[in-house]
Amino acid sequence: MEYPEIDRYASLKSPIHQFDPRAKIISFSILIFFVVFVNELDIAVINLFFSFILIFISKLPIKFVLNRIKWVLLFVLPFLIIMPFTAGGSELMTIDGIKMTYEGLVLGMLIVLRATSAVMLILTMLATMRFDTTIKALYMLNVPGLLIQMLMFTYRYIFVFLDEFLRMWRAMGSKGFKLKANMYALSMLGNVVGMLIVKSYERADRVYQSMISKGYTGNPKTMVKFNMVAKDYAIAFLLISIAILPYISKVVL
Amino acid sequence: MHISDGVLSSSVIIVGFVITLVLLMITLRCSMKQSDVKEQIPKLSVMAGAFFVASLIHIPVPPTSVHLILNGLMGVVLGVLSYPAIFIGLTLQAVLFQHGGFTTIGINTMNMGIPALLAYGIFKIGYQKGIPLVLIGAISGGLAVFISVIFLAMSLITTGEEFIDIARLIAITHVPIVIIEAIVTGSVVAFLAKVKPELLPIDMER
Amino acid sequence: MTQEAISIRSLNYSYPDGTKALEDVTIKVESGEKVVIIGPNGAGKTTLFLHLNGTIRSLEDNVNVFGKNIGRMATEERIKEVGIVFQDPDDQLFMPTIFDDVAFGPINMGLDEGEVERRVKKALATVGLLGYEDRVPHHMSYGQKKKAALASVLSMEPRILVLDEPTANLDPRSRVDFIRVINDLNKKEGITIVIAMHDVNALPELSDRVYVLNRRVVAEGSPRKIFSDISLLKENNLEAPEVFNLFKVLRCFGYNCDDLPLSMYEAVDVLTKTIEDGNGHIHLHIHEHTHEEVKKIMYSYNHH
Amino acid sequence: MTQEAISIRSLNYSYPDGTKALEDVTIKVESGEKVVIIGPNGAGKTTLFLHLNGTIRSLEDNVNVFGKNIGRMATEERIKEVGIVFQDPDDQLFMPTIFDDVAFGPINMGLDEGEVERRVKKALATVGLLGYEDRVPHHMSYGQKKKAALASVLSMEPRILVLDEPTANLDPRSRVDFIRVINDLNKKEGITIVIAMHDVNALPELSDRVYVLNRRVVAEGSPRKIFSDISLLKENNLEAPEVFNLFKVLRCFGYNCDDLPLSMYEAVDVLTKTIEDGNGHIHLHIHEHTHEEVKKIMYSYNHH
Ligand SMILES: Nc1ncnc2c1ncn2[C@@H]1O[C@H](COP(=O)(O)OP(=O)(O)OP(=O)(O)O)[C@@H](O)[C@H]1O
Ligand SMILES: Nc1ncnc2c1ncn2[C@@H]1O[C@H](COP(=O)(O)OP(=O)(O)OP(=O)(O)O)[C@@H](O)[C@H]1O
Ligand SMILES: [Mg+2]
Ligand SMILES: [Mg+2]
Repeated sequence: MEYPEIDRYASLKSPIHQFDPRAKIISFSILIFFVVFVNELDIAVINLFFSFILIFISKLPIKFVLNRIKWVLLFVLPFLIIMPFTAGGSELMTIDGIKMTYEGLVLGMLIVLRATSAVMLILTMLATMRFDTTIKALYMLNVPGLLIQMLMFTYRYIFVFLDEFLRMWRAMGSKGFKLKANMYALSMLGNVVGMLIVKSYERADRVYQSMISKGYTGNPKTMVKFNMVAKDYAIAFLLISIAILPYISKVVL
Repeated sequence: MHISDGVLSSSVIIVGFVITLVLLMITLRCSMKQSDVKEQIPKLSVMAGAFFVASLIHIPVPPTSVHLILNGLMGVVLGVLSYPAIFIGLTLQAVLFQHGGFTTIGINTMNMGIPALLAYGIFKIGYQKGIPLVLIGAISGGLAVFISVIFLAMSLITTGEEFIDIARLIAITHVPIVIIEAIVTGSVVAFLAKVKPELLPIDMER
Repeated sequence: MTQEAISIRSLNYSYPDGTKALEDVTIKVESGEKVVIIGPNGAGKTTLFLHLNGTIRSLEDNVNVFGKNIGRMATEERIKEVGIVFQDPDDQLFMPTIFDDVAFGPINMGLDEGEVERRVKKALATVGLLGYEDRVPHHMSYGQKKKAALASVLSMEPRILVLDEPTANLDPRSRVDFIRVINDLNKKEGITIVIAMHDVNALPELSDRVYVLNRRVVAEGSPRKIFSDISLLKENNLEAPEVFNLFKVLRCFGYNCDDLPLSMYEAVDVLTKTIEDGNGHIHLHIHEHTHEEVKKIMYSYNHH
Repeated sequence: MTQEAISIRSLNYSYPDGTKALEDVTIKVESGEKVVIIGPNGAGKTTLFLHLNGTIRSLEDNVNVFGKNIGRMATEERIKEVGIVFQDPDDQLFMPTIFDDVAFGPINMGLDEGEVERRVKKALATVGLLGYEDRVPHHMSYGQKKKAALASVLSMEPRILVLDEPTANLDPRSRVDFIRVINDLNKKEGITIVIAMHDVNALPELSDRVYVLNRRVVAEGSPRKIFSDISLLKENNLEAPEVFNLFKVLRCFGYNCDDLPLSMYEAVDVLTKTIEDGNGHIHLHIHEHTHEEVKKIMYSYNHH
């Protein structure tokens, strides 16, 4: 199990790291939605290229990036492999009597391109600022306070519970337990998960008590200071236009 | 199990967000009526963190491994609040680990969350019928994942007919997960019944 | 004239499951006093503290803080009077950064930004964590987290500070630091201190007066009075400080003095005084009953 | 001839995030020995222990148990050699009843039912929890849970017992009980004991030899040697036992003896011996340098 440290490299220095958090979230979100709904293969390729450049500018270590993209690729690669054989359309070629279609191949490739571009954009957006900054930026962007608080508290306790769980897991391991997909091991796993839930439930009570003793009323109140300067507006505008340009030109021309 | 970005059509994505927003409002409003926001929010968030961590457990199923989902268990333990808890959990999985997508948070929450709510109902009914807790726990856990898989397949098929075969394939590969979830949820329920019954929606007077 | 900071009269409390946690508990703490509450695991110490911050409300008017009933105070008012630091720092640091955690209380009190910042700075300075504002709690050591949890309560500048097991799990250095911080707050800022703890060696430095709780208030008095009552200690799973026990041994060897010291500081004072008051020296020797008496002390030390 | 129970040679370890936790650590423990490892919070004690149960594997052949490399042992073999009790009992009790918890290890070892039951009985008897088989761990006191966690490791009948902070959070009575159980296991069953802890007052009773760890092994030797080195203590956030410090004070008052006692037991012995060896008495007085020396000791006691 790894720690969910998306912001491990948030202290690097790059233009993207210095970009105002709110402007970053808005412009990248627009980019991401734009990228995942593209239906033209050539524009999808350009988008991928564009995402690469952004990652490059952000100076995030390549190993970190690959490690994060891995999961998405594992999910979408089957589409690329299977779609050409299962989707209907015009025949591209036949291997051992199995028809491979042009439409299927294009769809498969589109899915992989869109997914990869999107995940790289997400990484560039989130890995270049501390996660608490991200949450505060969302707060400044008027995301409902209820959600902000839930994100904030849940994020904090993930680390506490991860440590707690790992300690239990080690104790089991040191008594010779090995996790396998059999009845015995799974029902033992049920016990640890149950214990984790019981402990968390009791902790939830204590956390609530300590919040009450600090005057918590249910309303989110945080102090944040961001100052957006002209540069940030310019970058946001630039990013969005660069992304949309190929699309516009294609539609217009 | 969580669909990543770039697969689904815009209409499915939008429908996902709309339904999730509506259900979030309903479930939150519903529980606020029973008790205070200032009590619900911290407790819900802390529990969501615990389930997040539990869902990181990988079980080796040769040749690969699968991770726990536990949406049925969340339904049983958290009741209607399982929906917001799943929403927060999936959002954090997407942004912290890039598991599942960013644009698909709405649809993924719907696919996991509605079955969680159903599991809550099934558990309560089963309990009233006097079915043993372990069994009804296992049924709720297995069924929740089963329904999630159906929802997942339907989201793909709604996106385009080209996805029918791959949806079927995904459904088949999830059979072991349904079984694993049933066993794990059953034994968690048995554990809670012994150690901390107030966590289950059961009447302790009986 | 001293004023009553806390006054609890005949408090009873049972948990919803029927566990009787507190029975007819009466406790009074003067303003500026340092009071320690000791008692075995499960004695009701934490339950008692939950009454002081509004988590548990007594139906009767029997929990008062500076003369006002705590159940009827507004939240903003209550947190200005009483600040509680619980045992596990992870329960109290629920925000993403230390700054947010320490600012949480002041913001809830409705203070303006400048004042919030001033208070955060001051609280962090008091516990020695200036410069840690942007740190995330899960990258800090246990001792540091404990201090941060204290700061997050100090920033509300409460007149009464309630601490649940403040020294548990700390390494010896951090423990000494922590004791000093608490004593400074009491002496320099006049904050009333109420502590629950098992650490009897730290107790003499942290208390003017002691309550022994075991569902009911079993005893009350100066640390010396409490620790001198062997059967009281035995019945409540307690132990006297090491220094105190050691001087009991010295007494068997003919050391002669009425008030046995409880801490190192007192030991030095007592030794000096005894020597100066006597003929300029203390004479230790083995007399008729030495071995027998020592055996008795060591037995109760080990087997209570 | 004594045999080496544990031998660790030049062990290095960094966590995946880059934190260097252990650097060139060399530790040897003889069979039947009691060794305590002390050091500040974050010194790497827990990390070191994780190497002894296979959670962390060293790539080199430098962690050996009874002459065999631990990385190459099968799990079944390893757990027969080393049993680890972690600090928080709640991390180790994850089964619905105490019986299930104590039986968990033996079942994983593949033992037959009769043997499992025999071992559960014996382990529970050792820690004094016979009759608690059907209890839910969650409803027991902290001290009882601690004992149950120990029993759940004892049931595997390991030859080496590794304990991470065994006395933390216990009330004074439970603490004394726990120390006795551990010492009995060492004396009567010959089990090798390795302990990490902050509780210096309990240390002298629990150790033949001490290692001071602070990422590297900073010092090694008898408790007396370690606690006599003031700058060592200072640099590693440590503190000497109260009894030891108190006798240092007595020395300023003219008490004359080479070996200062570390625990109450030793104090009684040392006093008796000093008096008998001398002219039948000890004479304490204030000499020229008394105040100055006392001041120095008290300063290092409080300000290190
Ligand atoms: N939420 C709860 N529901 C039911 N019983 C409880 C609850 N919390 C505590 N108790 C019980 O109430 C009694 C008093 O508990 P409390 O936590 O106040 O003790 P304590 O003196 O703080 O003990 P410790 O020294 O171990 O911290 C105990 O018997 C405990 O088991
Ligand atoms: N999973 C982890 N990832 C990264 N760093 C870790 C991890 N666990 C521990 N550390 C770090 O490794 C160092 C050694 O930690 P360890 O827990 O071994 O210390 P310890 O001596 O047991 O401390 P304590 O007395 O507080 O229990 C510390 O700096 C700690 O922050
Ligand atoms: Mg308590
Ligand atoms: Mg440790």
